[in-house]
Amino acid sequence: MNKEDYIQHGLNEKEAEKLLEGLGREPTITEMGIYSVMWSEHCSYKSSRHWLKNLHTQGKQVIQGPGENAGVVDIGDGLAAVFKMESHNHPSFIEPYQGAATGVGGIMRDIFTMGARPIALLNSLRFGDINHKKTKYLLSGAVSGIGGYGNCVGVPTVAGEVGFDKSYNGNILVNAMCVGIANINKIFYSAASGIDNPVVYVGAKTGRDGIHGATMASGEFDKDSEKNRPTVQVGDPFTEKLLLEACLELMKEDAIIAIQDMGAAGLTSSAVEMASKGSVGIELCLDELPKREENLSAYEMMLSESQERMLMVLKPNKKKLAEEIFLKWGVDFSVIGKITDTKKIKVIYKDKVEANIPICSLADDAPMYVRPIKTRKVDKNLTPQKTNISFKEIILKILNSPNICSKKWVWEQYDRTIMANTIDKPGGNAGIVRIEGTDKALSLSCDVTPRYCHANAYEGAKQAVAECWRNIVSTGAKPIAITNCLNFGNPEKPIIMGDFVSTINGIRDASITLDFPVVSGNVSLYNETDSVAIKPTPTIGGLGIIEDLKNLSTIHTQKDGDIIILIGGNGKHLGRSIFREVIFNAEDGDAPSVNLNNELNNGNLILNLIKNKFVNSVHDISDGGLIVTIAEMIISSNIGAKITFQNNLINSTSDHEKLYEEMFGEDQSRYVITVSSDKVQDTINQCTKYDVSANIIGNVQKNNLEIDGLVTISNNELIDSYESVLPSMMNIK
Amino acid sequence: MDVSLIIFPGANCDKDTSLAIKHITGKHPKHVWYKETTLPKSDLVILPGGFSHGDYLRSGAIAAKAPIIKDLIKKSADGIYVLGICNGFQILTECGLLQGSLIKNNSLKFVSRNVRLRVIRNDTIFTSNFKENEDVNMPIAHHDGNFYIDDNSLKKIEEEGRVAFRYIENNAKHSPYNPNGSLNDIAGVYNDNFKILGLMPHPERAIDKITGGDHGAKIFESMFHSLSQ
Amino acid sequence: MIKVTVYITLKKDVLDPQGKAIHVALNNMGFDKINGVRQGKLIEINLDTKDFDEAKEQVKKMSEQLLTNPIIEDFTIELE
Amino acid sequence: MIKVTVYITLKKDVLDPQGKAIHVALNNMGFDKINGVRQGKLIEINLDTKDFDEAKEQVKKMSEQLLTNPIIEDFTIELE
Ligand SMILES: Nc1ncnc2c1ncn2[C@@H]1O[C@H](COP(=O)(O)OP(=O)(O)O)[C@@H](O)[C@H]1O
Ligand SMILES: [Mg+2]
Repeated sequence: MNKEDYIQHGLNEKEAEKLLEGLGREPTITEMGIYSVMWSEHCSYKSSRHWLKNLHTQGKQVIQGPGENAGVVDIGDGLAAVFKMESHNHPSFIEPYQGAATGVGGIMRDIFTMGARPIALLNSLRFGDINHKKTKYLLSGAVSGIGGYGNCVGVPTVAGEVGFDKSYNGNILVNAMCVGIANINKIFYSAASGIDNPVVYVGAKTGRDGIHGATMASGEFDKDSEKNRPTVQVGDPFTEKLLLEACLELMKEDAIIAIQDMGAAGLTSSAVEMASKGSVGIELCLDELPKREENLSAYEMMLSESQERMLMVLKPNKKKLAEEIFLKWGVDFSVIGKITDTKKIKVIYKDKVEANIPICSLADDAPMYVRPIKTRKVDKNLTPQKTNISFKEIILKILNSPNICSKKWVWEQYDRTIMANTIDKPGGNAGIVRIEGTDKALSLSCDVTPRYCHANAYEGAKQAVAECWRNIVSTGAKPIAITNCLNFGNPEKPIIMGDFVSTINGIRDASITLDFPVVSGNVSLYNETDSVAIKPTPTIGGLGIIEDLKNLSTIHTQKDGDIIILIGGNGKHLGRSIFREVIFNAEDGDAPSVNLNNELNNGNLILNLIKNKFVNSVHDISDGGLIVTIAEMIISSNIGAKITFQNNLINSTSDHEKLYEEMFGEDQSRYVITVSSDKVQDTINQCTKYDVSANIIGNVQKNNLEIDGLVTISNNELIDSYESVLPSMMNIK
Repeated sequence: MDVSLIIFPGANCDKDTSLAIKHITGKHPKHVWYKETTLPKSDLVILPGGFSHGDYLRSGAIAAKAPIIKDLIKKSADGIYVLGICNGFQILTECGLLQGSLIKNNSLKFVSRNVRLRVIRNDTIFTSNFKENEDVNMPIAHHDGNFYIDDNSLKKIEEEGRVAFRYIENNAKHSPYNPNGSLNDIAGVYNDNFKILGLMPHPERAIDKITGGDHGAKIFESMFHSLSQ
Repeated sequence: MIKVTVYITLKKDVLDPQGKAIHVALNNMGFDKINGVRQGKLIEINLDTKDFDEAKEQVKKMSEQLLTNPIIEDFTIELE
Repeated sequence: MIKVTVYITLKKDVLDPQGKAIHVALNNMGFDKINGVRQGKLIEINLDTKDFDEAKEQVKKMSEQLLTNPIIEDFTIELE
């Protein structure tokens, strides 16, 4: 191999030396391919590994933290919740339908690999400016791909978020999360063991899907480059469904020693990971590999990213039983190798040894970098702005803006009710799914506010965790644990690496104070086009438990005459707010900061109020501030509200700044609750006990949003502004 | 009442349907794998929703050729009751037990929504526990629910009173009440002797107030009530 | 081996929402001479036989029994 | 008026779950000489023109810009 070959395989000079040292000789082309994917950023986490260790991963209910296919937490009654989030950004930009679909398929496999039946899907999506020429195409493709896959497998998509910002014009984000339920004594892990035990391949056949583009250009493959052109991965949700049922059926038997899905870097990474975790060797014979096409080379087979495949180590005496189950479900089953004591991965094809590499050289000894970091300067100042538009116009304009408006056009394409356990309608605080056969439910949410992270990565990361926590609390659930997906630009740029490190710190601090540990996650770097990076986007996916479905709360169950109480103080912070983004087109100021102790205390208060049945409706305050929160409650219930601000604010009309702050400020840790008049005193007493500020700001009334002395807007006008954005954008005739 | 559920690969509402039956009758239905050739003794056979064989050619087309369907056609001629839900409805039209065809939604998109339905008649075994012309809510979730049939056959279906459910006006704004473009707003139809019913909505997802309503339970209650006599 | 292609089109009177959507989209892109768009399917089948008549016969049966729905679709067969 | 048909097929190495499912179904129905099935699309476009060259040119543009996804699909055009 010459220098060119290494470069084409994404390995720099130092890494090439390291390879030669680890292997002790020149690599074959197949070995080069194996190194190149195992040492890629995606598989080795070489820029992030050092920092991920700083995350807070411990907790009373944590059964399995990061390091396995997914995180596992104890949810009582002998059950465990298994969950993880993963990105599929780059494939979705190239081919939005298939990219998003296979993202959903991949994350589901991470869940059922561990023995859990998937019961809920979520997704967090970021697109470019809604007027950018590719946005509509990408949005429409990604959404139907997500639906196309999840709906077919039959897992409800219960929550998510969709955001638009020009920093994603050249790099959209598709982050998918899956949650499954398993018997706590029947969790499956990936560490291989038992010398000579059979290594079994199940699932779809292997084709030339998704073989890493850059690595394909190497000498040997130039001869017939048309044939070897890498192809886009196409999802086959039907096969996934069969694979899922077959795996879960086999998991009821005592047959599987270790199991691992084939995700990124396919057979290579699954085989190496299983061997590495079990400190054993593995030998694969590729002649036995189920193939979709003739003439696949060993290189291609090892690097293929064909979907819907799994690798397992079986107890030898259970081979027959396992085979019967997979054949019944019409899924390929083939013994392709065995576990060895060599601590090497040996690949044989047509009687030729194609690769023979020490596992530790590929895994433990993979490169790791502590890259230079530079901290972004935070500019706290807001440029003074003036506007003449009326309060009514401001409110309607905000509701009509892409980041606030209804996302119904999106979520109506997802089957939300399959499995018959979905409780709330989307657009509420979080997705809620009942745990089959119990009165308990899981509350699920995924969140991040990239404009905050862009201003201040540390505070933005704290905020993402806190908002996720707050959403879960608002449903009456106790928050348990989180997963995350860290989407950033090029880590070789110190400023981006600086954002990354601040983000880790922010997530850590928030999850420690809130007792909301990280149990799994994913990192996606190099989200840049032409040197323009995306805003830092650390998506947080959280899970909480509602102990008794009788005690859940929603945003749309207020009653006419209820008293409206603002919990957590008046709004002041307008930096990086939706108000300034929509009205002034301004991206300035600092992110709001989260006082984590207040967050915890306010949340505990809310949980207490819900449990005591003092409240009729609860909604947290986030994007757009108080008025957007109230408007969302009105839109969701079609029941209005009357809000009264202090007279001095209304009267000093010369300067509306204070009013804007109260109405649209995005200060954190706040909620709006509605309470029947006979419960107001009890509620206030509780707030006093928790030492949390509670301001009575109005009451629920039928047909409109009335802000005393300022503006009256009918429910219908609110609904029209809020609902019309995406339908009219997507159906331009 | 003996109930059988036919399970096709790719079915994904089988568990929900099974639980709904259990909830109402206290007994799980028998599960019959699509490769079998004879149905066990049953008063009622249900084809549950899902994506049989991925729905890859046309929804329900490949399932309609399964060995078990031959027996279903035979037994239905002998008077057995049949209910097809969503993909089950599509399979029933593909195998000819029900007329018409379910083509792509006119929005060209999958649609998951709670719809308002009118129960057109309450004198069949599927609807006896409803009031006449009762309006109910049920979830739908499908890509191909647009009922299509030629004019003459449509006229005949209407004249014979074989429309079981229709989508009706609700007060949801910004989306048409007919979610898929179905002719005459048809959400469910009977065959000519009212022993076979196909419907797009999912009654098995509407048997519990807490998960979004219990109007679907009445379909199972009607069947249980009528067939247990 | 004989390659047979089945071309499946919607019957004339059957509504074709996909065709319509493509028509509208093409208009929006500035293609203004379009008088109608219909979408159909094609299915390519490789048969292990050298007998053209048999191939045609077989594929005709497949088309009638599975590949098309006669209520809404027509088909033609082409051999290579 | 000229009728143009665009035949769209998946590129050779791209997975075709549809084709696979049809293949299995046909096998199960007793058609046993099948060596592979691929599914594609066809789109018929009527153009208000008499100029064959223009029609071909236009439809080629439509195919590239909207009707096909060049990453996974190939197409051919036929004029009538
Ligand atoms: N940001 C993160 N936070 C916590 N854990 C992470 C993070 N990124 C990756 N991990 C963990 O590292 C392991 C490898 O992740 P990944 O390569 O995404 O898994 P897979 O091979 O299943 O795709 C997993 O256990 C995952 O949970
Ligand atoms: Mg995995």
